[in-house]
Amino acid sequence: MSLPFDLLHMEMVRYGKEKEAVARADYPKEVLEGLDKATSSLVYKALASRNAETNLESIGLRTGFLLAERLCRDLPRISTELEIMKFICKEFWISVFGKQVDNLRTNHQGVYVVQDNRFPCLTSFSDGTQYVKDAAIYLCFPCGVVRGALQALGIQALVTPTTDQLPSVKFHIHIKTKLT
Amino acid sequence: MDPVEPGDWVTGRPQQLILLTGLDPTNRPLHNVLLAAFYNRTPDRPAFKVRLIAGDADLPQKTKKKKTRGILRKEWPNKYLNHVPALVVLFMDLDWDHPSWSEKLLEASSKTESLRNSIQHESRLLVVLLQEKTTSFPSEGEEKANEFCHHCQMSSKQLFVVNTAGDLSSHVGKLELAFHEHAQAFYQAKIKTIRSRSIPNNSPELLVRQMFKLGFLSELRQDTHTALRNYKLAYDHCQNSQNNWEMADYFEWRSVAGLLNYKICELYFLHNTPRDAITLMNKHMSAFFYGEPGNYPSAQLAGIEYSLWKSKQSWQFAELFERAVVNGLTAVAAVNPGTFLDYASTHFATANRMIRELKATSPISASYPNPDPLASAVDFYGQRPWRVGPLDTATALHLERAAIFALQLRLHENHDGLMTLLSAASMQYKKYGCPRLHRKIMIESGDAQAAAGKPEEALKLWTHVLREGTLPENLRLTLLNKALWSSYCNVLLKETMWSVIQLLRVEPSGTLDPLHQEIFMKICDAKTPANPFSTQLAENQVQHISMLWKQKLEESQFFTVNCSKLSTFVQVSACFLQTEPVSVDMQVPLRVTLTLQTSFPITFSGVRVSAYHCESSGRRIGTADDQATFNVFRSNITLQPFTPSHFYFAIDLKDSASILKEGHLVTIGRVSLEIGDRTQKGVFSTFEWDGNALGRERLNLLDLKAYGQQLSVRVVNMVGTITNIGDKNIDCLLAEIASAKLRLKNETNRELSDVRIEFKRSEQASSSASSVLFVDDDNELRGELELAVASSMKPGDEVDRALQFSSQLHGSVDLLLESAFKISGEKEVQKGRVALTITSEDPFIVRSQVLTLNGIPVTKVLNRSTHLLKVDLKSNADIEITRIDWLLADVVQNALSIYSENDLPSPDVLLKGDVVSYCTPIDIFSQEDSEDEKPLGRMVVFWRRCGSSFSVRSTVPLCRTVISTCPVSINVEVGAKIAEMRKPLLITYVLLNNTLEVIEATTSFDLTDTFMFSGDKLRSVRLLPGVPLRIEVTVMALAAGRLSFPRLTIRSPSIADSILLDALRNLPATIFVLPLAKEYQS
Amino acid sequence: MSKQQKPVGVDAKKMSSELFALTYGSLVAEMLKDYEDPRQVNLQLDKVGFNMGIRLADDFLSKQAGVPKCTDCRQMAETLSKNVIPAYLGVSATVNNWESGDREFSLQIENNPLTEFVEVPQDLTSLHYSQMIAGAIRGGLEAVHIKVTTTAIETPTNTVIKVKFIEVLKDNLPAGED
Amino acid sequence: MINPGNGALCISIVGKENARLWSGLSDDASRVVCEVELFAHVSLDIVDERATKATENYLGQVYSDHLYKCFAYVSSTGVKFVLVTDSKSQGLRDSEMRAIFKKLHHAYCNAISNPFYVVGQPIKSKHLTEAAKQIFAQ
Repeated sequence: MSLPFDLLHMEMVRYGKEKEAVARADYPKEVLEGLDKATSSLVYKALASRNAETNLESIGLRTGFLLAERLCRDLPRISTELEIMKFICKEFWISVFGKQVDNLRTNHQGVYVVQDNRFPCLTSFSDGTQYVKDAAIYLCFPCGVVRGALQALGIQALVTPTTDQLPSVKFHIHIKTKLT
Repeated sequence: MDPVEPGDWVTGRPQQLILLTGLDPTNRPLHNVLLAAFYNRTPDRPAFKVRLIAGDADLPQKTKKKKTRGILRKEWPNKYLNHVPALVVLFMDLDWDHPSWSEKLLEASSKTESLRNSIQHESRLLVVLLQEKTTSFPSEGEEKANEFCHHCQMSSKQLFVVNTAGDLSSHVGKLELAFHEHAQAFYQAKIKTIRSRSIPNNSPELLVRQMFKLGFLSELRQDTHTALRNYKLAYDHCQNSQNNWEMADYFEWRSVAGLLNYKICELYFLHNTPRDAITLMNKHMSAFFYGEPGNYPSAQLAGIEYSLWKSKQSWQFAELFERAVVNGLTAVAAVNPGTFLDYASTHFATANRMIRELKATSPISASYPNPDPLASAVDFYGQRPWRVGPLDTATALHLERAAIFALQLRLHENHDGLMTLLSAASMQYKKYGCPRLHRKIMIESGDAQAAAGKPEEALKLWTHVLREGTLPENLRLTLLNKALWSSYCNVLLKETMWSVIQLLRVEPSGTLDPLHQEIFMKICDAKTPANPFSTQLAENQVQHISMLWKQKLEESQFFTVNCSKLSTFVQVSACFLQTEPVSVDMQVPLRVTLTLQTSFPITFSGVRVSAYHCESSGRRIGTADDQATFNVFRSNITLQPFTPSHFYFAIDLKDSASILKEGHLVTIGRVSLEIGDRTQKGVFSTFEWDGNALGRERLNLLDLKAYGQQLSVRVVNMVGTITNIGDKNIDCLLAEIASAKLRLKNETNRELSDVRIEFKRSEQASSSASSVLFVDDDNELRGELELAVASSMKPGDEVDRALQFSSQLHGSVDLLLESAFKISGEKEVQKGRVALTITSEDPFIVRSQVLTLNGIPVTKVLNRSTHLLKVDLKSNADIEITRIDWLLADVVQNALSIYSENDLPSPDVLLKGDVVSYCTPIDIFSQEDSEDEKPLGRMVVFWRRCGSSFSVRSTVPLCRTVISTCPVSINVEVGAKIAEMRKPLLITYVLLNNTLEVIEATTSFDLTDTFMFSGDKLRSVRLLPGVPLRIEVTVMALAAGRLSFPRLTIRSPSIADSILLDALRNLPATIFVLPLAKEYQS
Repeated sequence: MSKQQKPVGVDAKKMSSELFALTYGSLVAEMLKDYEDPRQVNLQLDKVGFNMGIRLADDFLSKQAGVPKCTDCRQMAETLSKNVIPAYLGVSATVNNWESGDREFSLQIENNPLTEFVEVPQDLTSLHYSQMIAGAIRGGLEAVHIKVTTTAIETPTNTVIKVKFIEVLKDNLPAGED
Repeated sequence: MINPGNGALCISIVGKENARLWSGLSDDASRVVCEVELFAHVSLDIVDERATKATENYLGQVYSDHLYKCFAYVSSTGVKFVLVTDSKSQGLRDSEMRAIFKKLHHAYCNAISNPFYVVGQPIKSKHLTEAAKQIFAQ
């Protein structure tokens, strides 16, 4: 990924965090009219539930969706689940993250594990275990991207990242439904 | 007029006709059996049609046909199927040795003679003799047979002899084969003669006729391929001659072409080449469906005739197709019988339309002409009844005019016919899974119904299609307009509204048809809308309709439109504003968002939200659909175009707390907008959106904003919970009794009683959690805990509770404590969770090592000798050490233990980072002389945090060390308690041989000038196993102070010097010598 | 995975610029969901740009040692249009509309990659879609102690960044975003 | 109606779950808007049937009746493109059709990339209108 992109990504994360902070402040006052205390506290939670992670993921979701559409436009037909996963791991990964994934494993029951030993979004952190917690939020956007791409190709999936040693990441892709 | 029915003959394969005679089934059982055998046809046997005739009388006679022009006689195929036999078979009972043989011969010859005379069309004559006995001599039979043939003037080929004694069926089989051969020959001959006929100046009619006949005869010959070829030729002739047809003959030509096409397709299917059939049909359509209808007998009639014919063509093909499918052909969505039924219905509809128009434009006043010009039977396919027989022009013209009248009078729209076609088509489309095509048919059916004057039926169909959605926009609009038109003209209030509210929906940029707005507004305030369709209706109709509207709107009207699946003038979405489960005593806030999708503001008398309560499965509880558990209502709302307006409601669960159970769902089931006043006279309309519609409004596939879509909330009995706002992460020292200050807050909105905190090992997520022990109220350490926190807590109350614990494992541990409490006034105990993280580290770091008595650290110690053990404790916190105990391994004997088994005189106080050392001398005594590491044992440290009263007993391991064997151990005894200057001092070196062999050794003293010395300076000794050898020397110190101890060296050939050196290392390095004692003598 | 490094029919360079454009687009869309008011979104975009600008300035200076120190606005405009914008946006810009004695000018960015797919609806005319670029320029210049104000305006044909010089900052530290 | 050129009458793009995304009509179609649209619509039945077995995105001619022909293309992402031509015009070669659909797909991608477009809803985009205009003009 290019420097401008990395900076943009950082900014998105910053924006997401700030938004989350203010989200609580800007919910419509009339909501609370005639509500008892317990209830309004729940509303409060609900309205704040748009946190940074969701925010980043949904940005990624759209981006991934569109990129996938563009990419497979110039490729031969992709239909089977496996073809789709291959596409994600090769062409898609390369064009988004500038490299192929390092490993793809599956249990043949709709669970895939994509491993990237040097994930571009994390290279700004120093390697090792020290910053794993801080790095987490930098994986929301990529997750969204992957999920969006899958959705474009008709797969509803849950994408969760795990990382215990920067900058390597495992994306667990849990396929829910293949929509037709 | 109506397309020509080919006749029954087309159905079923043509079969060869064979006439039998001379059999008498009634009186002769044998004959009966025989006949039965012939009659019952099975597919595996030649395709015969067998008929019994009495005699020559029944044979068909040549008929004089009148000379009229035409292409194909309708009757011609029947001629060969039912009248002209291929064979006539005469049966006779005649044995060779018949007593009256010659009479029989005469009889036979006469019979054959008469038959031969009456047979026309070269049908063949065969004779079968039925015999009871066999002749012993075949030669005799031979003879007789010849004689018989000779008499009856026939070749022996025509004579067959059947022995009735034998197996009849086998005979029948043989006979049939023979018959078949003859029959083939017969048709072959026919074909030859027909082919040989010359055709004057190749008139297409005759050519076509000839080819058709050839085709049909080939079929009779069971030679379908030749038949196909001929039919095709005929068909091509038709097609090629198309341009020279006279208009008057269009109908006839088309009828013939149609018939041929049908036969060809039929054969294609028969030959299992459906593709060819379909291609041909498509060719047929493109070749014959786009010609000029012509203007005979009149332009309109011709047009109608033509469409009906097309329809028929398609329908017939569909029939063939379907038959093939029944016989195992597989069709696809793109091409299936439905496709052609679809075409058929389209053309049929056109015909109906034309008829309607014709009737409208030129109504006939005249009565039906007499005599009926359509009465006379026709000979040819597609021949006009009024053109039968030769006529002079005048009569012809007159007849023609009459015929046109007659036809027009007979004509009528055939709605049922159309509906049958449509429903047939729709069934096919259903079968091949074509929802959209099916929908198309439904639209067309709707049109048909409307045309048939059944607007309700039509509306049903149209609305159904519209509900399905995803129709192309323009189509959708046209359909809606149709619906509006038909419901308006039939004064159907609700349906009119149904259509209009959809038509009201426009894009922000789009323009609204003022007409629709007008209808909507007028109806809302119960005024008769001006007729929007007056242009399309007769004046009186317009008045009539508006009159009906007036009447309708005079009495008050109630109706409800379900908008769930429609895109209407309002876009509705609703959701609960929270994700958490709710308790029965709470209000649940929800939001309804209404966006007006039309370009003028609308005021509604109210918006109502109905919520239902369902089982966790989502199944509704309660009977009637309209029985909402909760209803919230807001009156008089005005919506502005294209601007979403939010309405917030709160559902108070208390209202029906009684029926809500744990785990139930409360679901927003319906939002309805109301116009008008229920209580007042006038129009009261309700527009409803049900649950799925409310959720479905979100069309953005990529929206993650979860809470926006919450249509139901789960009910739990829990009313908030107890939370810990005090310490959550506690650092402590391993094994110490640490304490966490919990501050428990009542987050519920109820008063709680009997609040306790519990810790159950079984409940823990992390296994290490069980390594934590708790101090209970009687200062006991326990693995599980139950602490009373407060007897009662008001909402928002906070209670502090110290939780004392001790962690037995270092690292961090997550604890899940359970809060248990009762809601005052309720029985069952509520539970909550309180999480706690404990991080514990060692109180001190231990380092231990072994030293020689001279205080030099050693990596290995010498067996059977004395050392020092030194332990350093570096503390990690401010602690006091109150006591230490040595738990030494058995290789070690604690020479003397300093403060064993009792406290230090005063506790050693260590600040964080301080180090304290404890030492003890040890005698190593190991039985086996192995060179491997031995643990030296453990040390117990009693300590406590400064200021804390609980002291902790920690046991720490001591170092391990290698114990090296020592063949000779050397100790020293000093003669006096105190060494004094210039006083003799006896020093005894004790050498002990630890081995089992005698050791030769030499000992020597290196003299120093600090000591005077008496004894053997150099001496060789023999050390016997286990026997101590004492070497005594006397020395006298010449100086005072700390002098280096007189050193003995020992050498032995049998022991390495290094080992002996180690042994010597245990001797004291120095000795302190007191100065002269004079002073205190005096 | 397979040996082949470049997959068929994928132009990595093009994609990465698309990735940027699409991501930015999604971000804008998200912001519009968060704030109904486009002007709020402009502010956010400007902030995003500013922060990026500060970093990009360092990067630029570290790479492009050859670029002369700016002494006047014209030079600054020159550097921006000829070096900076091409370096990070991949397209060049033209300088024009000098005003108020060389203290104001516009940068015309032809076929701005950010707006390649963008079709701004009528009701959002007050949104400055490319405000991030403007912000970046502001941030970048502030990093070298030049204070300016910038706005991005979309014209049917191209994107115009209006730059107005304010002052040269005295303090040595680049001002962080408040 | 004998039509010069490719006789293209109607283009329509249909998304997953048959959401109507976009459709455009040529001037020649103005008189028969509903018929053409309906034909395009029903053709989707056959497209669905074909798409399941398709090995290539371009499906070729999927459906025809005495008035219209329908060609179709299904993207790997399940977006269906159909093009209705009038049946009497001399048809296009598959290669040309492929080109047309590529062009459409390209335009479609650009159209949905518009950040103000809400995925899944009907599209309004100059990219598509222009692409369609060119195709109809051919």
